[in-house]
Amino acid sequence: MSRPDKFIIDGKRLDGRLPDQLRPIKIEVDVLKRADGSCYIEMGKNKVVAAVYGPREAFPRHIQDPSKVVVRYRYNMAPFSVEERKRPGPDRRSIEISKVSKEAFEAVIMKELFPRSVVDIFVEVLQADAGSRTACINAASVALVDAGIPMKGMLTSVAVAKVDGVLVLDPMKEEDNFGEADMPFAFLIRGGKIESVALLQMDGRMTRTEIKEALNLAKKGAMEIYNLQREAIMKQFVEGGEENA
Amino acid sequence: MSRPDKFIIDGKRLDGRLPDQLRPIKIEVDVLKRADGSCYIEMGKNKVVAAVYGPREAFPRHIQDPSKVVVRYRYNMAPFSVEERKRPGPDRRSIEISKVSKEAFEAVIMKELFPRSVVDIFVEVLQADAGSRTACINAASVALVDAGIPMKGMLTSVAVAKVDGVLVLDPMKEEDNFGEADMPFAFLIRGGKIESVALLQMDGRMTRTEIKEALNLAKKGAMEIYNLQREAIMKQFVEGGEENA
Amino acid sequence: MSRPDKFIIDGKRLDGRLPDQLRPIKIEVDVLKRADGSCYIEMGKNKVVAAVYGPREAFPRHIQDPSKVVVRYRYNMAPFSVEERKRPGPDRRSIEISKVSKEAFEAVIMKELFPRSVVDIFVEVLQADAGSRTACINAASVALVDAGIPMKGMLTSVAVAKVDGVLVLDPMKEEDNFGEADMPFAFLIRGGKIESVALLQMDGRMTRTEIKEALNLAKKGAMEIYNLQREAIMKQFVEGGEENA
Amino acid sequence: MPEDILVDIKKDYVLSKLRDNERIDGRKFDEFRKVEIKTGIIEKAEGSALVKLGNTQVLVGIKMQPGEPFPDTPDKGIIIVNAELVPLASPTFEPGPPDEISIELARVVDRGIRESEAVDLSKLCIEAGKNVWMVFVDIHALDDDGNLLDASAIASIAALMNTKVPASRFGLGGDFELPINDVPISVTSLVVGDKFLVDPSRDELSIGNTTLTVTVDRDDNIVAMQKSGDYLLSESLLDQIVEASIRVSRKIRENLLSQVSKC
Amino acid sequence: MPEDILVDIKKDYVLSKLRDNERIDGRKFDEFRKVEIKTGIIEKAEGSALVKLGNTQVLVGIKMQPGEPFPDTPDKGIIIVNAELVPLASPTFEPGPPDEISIELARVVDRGIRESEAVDLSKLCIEAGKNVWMVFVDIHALDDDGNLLDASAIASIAALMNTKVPASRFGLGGDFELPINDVPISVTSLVVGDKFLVDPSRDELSIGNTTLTVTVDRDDNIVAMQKSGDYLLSESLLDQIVEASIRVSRKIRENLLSQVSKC
Amino acid sequence: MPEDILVDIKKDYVLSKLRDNERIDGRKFDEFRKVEIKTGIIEKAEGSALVKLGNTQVLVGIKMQPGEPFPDTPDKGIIIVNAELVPLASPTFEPGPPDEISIELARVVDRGIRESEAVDLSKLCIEAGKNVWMVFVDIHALDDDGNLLDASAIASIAALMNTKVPASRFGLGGDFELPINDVPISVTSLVVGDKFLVDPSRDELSIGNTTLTVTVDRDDNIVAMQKSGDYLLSESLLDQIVEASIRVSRKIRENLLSQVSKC
Repeated sequence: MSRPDKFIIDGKRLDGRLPDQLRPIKIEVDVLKRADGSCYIEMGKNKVVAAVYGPREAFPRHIQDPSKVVVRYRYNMAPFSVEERKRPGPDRRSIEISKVSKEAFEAVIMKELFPRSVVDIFVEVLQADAGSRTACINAASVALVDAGIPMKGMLTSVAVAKVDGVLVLDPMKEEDNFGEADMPFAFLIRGGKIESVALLQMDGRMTRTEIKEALNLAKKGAMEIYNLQREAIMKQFVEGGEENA
Repeated sequence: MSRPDKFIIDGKRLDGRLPDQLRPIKIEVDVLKRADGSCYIEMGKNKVVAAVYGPREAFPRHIQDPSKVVVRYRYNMAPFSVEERKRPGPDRRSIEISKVSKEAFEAVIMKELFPRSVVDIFVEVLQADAGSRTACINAASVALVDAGIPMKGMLTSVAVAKVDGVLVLDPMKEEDNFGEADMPFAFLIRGGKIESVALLQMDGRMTRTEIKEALNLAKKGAMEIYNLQREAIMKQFVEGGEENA
Repeated sequence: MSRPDKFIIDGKRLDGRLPDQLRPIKIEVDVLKRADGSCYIEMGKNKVVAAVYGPREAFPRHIQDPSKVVVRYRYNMAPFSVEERKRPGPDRRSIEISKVSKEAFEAVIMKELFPRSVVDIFVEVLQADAGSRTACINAASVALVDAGIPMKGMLTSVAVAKVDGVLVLDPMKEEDNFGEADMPFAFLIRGGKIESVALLQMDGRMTRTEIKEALNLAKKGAMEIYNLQREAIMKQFVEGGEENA
Repeated sequence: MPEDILVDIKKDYVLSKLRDNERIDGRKFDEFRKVEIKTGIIEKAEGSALVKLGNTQVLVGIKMQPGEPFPDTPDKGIIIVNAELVPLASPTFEPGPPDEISIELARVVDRGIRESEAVDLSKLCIEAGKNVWMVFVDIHALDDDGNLLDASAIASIAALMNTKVPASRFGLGGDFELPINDVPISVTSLVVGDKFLVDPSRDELSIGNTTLTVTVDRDDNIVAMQKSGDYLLSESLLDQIVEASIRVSRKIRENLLSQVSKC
Repeated sequence: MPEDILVDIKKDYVLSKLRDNERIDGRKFDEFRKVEIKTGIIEKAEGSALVKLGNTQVLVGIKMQPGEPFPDTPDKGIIIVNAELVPLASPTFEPGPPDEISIELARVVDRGIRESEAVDLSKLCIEAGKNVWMVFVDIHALDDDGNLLDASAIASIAALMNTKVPASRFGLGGDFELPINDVPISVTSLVVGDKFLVDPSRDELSIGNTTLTVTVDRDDNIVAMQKSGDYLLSESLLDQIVEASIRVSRKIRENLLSQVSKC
Repeated sequence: MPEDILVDIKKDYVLSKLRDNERIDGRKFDEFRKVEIKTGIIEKAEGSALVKLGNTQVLVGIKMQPGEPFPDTPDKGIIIVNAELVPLASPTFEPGPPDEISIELARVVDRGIRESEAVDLSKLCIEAGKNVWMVFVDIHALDDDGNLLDASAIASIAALMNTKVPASRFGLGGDFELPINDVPISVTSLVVGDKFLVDPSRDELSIGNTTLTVTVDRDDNIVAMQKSGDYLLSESLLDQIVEASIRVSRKIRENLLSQVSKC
């Protein structure tokens, strides 16, 4: 992949999207039998699956917290998920993503309800595109609902990039690699409204004003994703109910 | 080493053996002082030594089983045991061999007699030839007897290969590397009779009929090895008794 | 660096020192806030910092000794401390140095006073020159005093090398790399007198007589270093007292 | 603890059904669960296949790159099979380097592919002694409802059949289909006393991981066998399982070929 | 246990002070602790800087050597940032490979340097596609009294400004100063409810590691941000912190430049 | 627990005998156990030796291959000494990477060989700066009945004396004997108060691993020393041990040479 000359031509991005447009998203709930909750998401070319186990007994014992549940989050890439085969096992990037994603979920899970226990969130990137961490958080969030873990609201994640001086929503690979900035967010959405920021990272070059604009653009995108997450959960709830009937 | 044109000439194998003939075998019992039981075996150019420790307290505690003894088996190759120096530490092959060998011994050790304990079986390949896993099992089996671990019977191991379409007992290196199939067995021998199969692997190409023939050929070889194992134990028993007298 | 033709010219060493002369030494006590005791030492181009934590609860539990304190010692080189960047993490050399240094301190710390506890000694080599292990021991010794850990006396360390057939005190890099022998010592100094040897290593070629001479030369150097250690502690004691007043 | 009790109850149920010569899910003793295969779902991989075996799910992706050949086979490509039993797939899997179970799984799948000569490695030579194609077969477990091994073997060969050699990406001419010569099928049976259950489910495996895997090529040759687990196998049962495995493998292969249009 | 009680007492004290709009050490909410910088103290390194931020101490050393460029930037040097939180620096650090905290620290420092283009990597090409300068930035924590991240970032850029490229040692011509284009400053704030405290001390961090780091270049651009810790951040607070970080960064940069004579 | 009691009883017994100036096995204070050496027993290795020191058994194998020289010795071969204290040899050894004990053992053996210049490394240059012979000395402990170190050192030099450089296998001319210049002998003494016991047995070591190792070349030079264990050594004892080590080393060397026909 080489740097494109221009990222936006006639107001449209390289893949034909408008700057404030998301990539196509597909969400399936309860796709795994073993996990207590699970979700499969496609977001652009990202294909990720999330599984939630717990609350279950925390082991080894010394990680137990007598006052609240311990949350673990493991972001892992399949060796075949990227152009050049990735050696199995966590690298520095995966470890950082796992840390900030875990902290975002720690901020929204009702942790006090399950002292001495652990909730494990495992996300596997089966195919990676720009924004795999955001796709994973969206999948994990739905999987947590599927597992019945009480949360303050839904966690919904999307990134904003800057290319040719323009802020664009949900960047694709070229925009991520060669753009001027990349800024992933995750929001707590409660009662259909965005309440606060649970995850925030940025690298590139942005002014204070651009950061405010990026936030607003991300909020718009997050609400759209949130509606798809809700829809998928509802569908599962209804169909799951039918199946059990 | 390169592929020979023919493996069998005038009914004889490259090293002069008949198809159903074993390589020379040498067995010594109680060769180590520290171990609770030990055995040194040469089988062709294989030189292996086995040590048994236990039953002893299982540590760390969480591996203990309140209903039976835990069996561990570690197959390890000395760095100088092969043509090209082997880096120390377990590789994937050693881990697989250790697993299937452990399971074979788990099937014959009277496990219920020693709850919460562990029996450790360590085998070191000092020089490797074809069939080192079978030599190790034979040595470990004698070492277990030497350590006084109660078993349902003796475990005796030998492989069968297919070369030039002919089944041959206890393959040498050339037959193993370039042959059409390799099939290691371990048998439980009780009351002087082969009772059942405790270890079985195969790779190559064999028909159902050949598998039955291979089994019979292996049984013949195993009985011969069994007699040598018995003899070595008897000798040790008598001499050990004399020494102690 | 290449081998010099001569190490001693007109009775003087490459850096102008006499054979029985130390490199310049600088000692600062209590240089770190978090540690219970600390010391920074420059000894030639060596720059090392030592920290002591403890006595504190030994963890994990199974390392606890009900009769005495456990001493741990970690010698670690910063990646930028040597000419060619060193990969982070312990190598075989660091592990050996840590072992013999730990044992030297185990021999002088009043271990029985703190059963079930651990004293951790961490030394970081920020810049390495010949004799970094001796500089580290000297720093650790002062840091232990600063932490108030009761000892039988002070531990003071210095090396002797042989170059051009002459024994030289506190060798510099060229003498260490290309000399005929290197012999690091650490002494227990109690009541202003050298009592015994707590650390001793040697490699090179020396006669029995030379070893005795080396010991005497090392003792002379150690007494000088000991006085600097004492001075630095006194200064800290007085100034620390002033600060607290 | 409650987990243990559950396992005991399942075990009793499986065994009591067995005494009536029945399996808990009503299958015949030599009957596989439903096999669903989707290939080509990971566009970034050279080949891929998602296999569902009942509720067991395995995804295999193939990546290829040029590399040095082994000294003893200078003119042949290299296949490397690796399995990750990621903790997403089962509460009993833990993060970390491959343990003995995933290593055994990868090696048994590898032997099936290798010994059946499923991939024509002689067509993967770029420059003899210097440069050959390396084929990485990465087995990624997604959901372990029993018999991950057979699901992995099926997914591996299906993914290989779906693989395009990415020659153009490396400036080595045009892409071409990975040359496939055979379709090995692995058949795993759970051994219980003098009976055996083909393709055991997780509930059935509650009685123990005492299995025999038999991998069969398209000419009914056995190309790999692996006894796994701490049990003793009788001679007669061994032959029965071999016979059944050959029989069952034909059906699975036919099924596979009908879903994967190739070979 | 006593350790836990101490933390609780500190926490209460910090919070009660905060209710009176005060910090426990009397600083203003947007006030850094005293910053002391010494450069060039490790003669064997290509560059080095010791930074004291109050009682927090970090030493950064720079080593350089020629190496292969990344395929996608064949004519550019490479920067590798690595952090070792050695157990000497804090009773809570443990020996062993980098954990998530030291990895995050190194990566955030790295992004500040990279995105501000502080080092002119295009001037570190030796032979395009074959050989470029690799710059190892090794962060060595010495004393953790809070906010190791900002101390590390300051020490890293100060050490880079102090670096001479050791060309002569590798027979690659004369040594030259590492070309520096910018001086990114990272500003970390502790978020407590609707307030934030710039450059939190360890005692202040007893209320939790809930921080936001904002790295600013010399043109007041934000070049890196990292929310760290399990808390929820309001939009308005985010903007306030960004505003304050820009303001504070100017002072720190001025201070740094007055102590490091360069750029 | 019973293990601990046994150690205490042994310790008391050793100490009470010592008060009578006796060793528990009747040896003199400066007497080695019987040394038996068999060389060439691993045909696949370039050289090998099995040494029995009383009941202590160590096997050393030598493997050689061409490799790159160190930059500072471009025309010299390389020796790498590695020790594996495999759990077969003692209930106290654990599987896993080398710990501090095996590393110390390997390094002390290495120093004896290196500093005595036992192997003529200048004759192991194939092409200066590019290709030299690498000599891997792998120490494999079999039975630890005390003083593995001296047994390892004896086995290492005996194996080196038994080594044929496998030049023909690598197409580098005819095989030749590894050129040996010296026969370093390591002598380890257990220090107990103001006494020392040469070649301590495991039972004697129950009083603590407080040893001094002195390695001596054929000209009575000391080539390596290592104090090991948490004890304080007096000056006078140090000299006595050095003196005794020189004396004892001559006997061991003579014994070794009589069993290994070479040099």
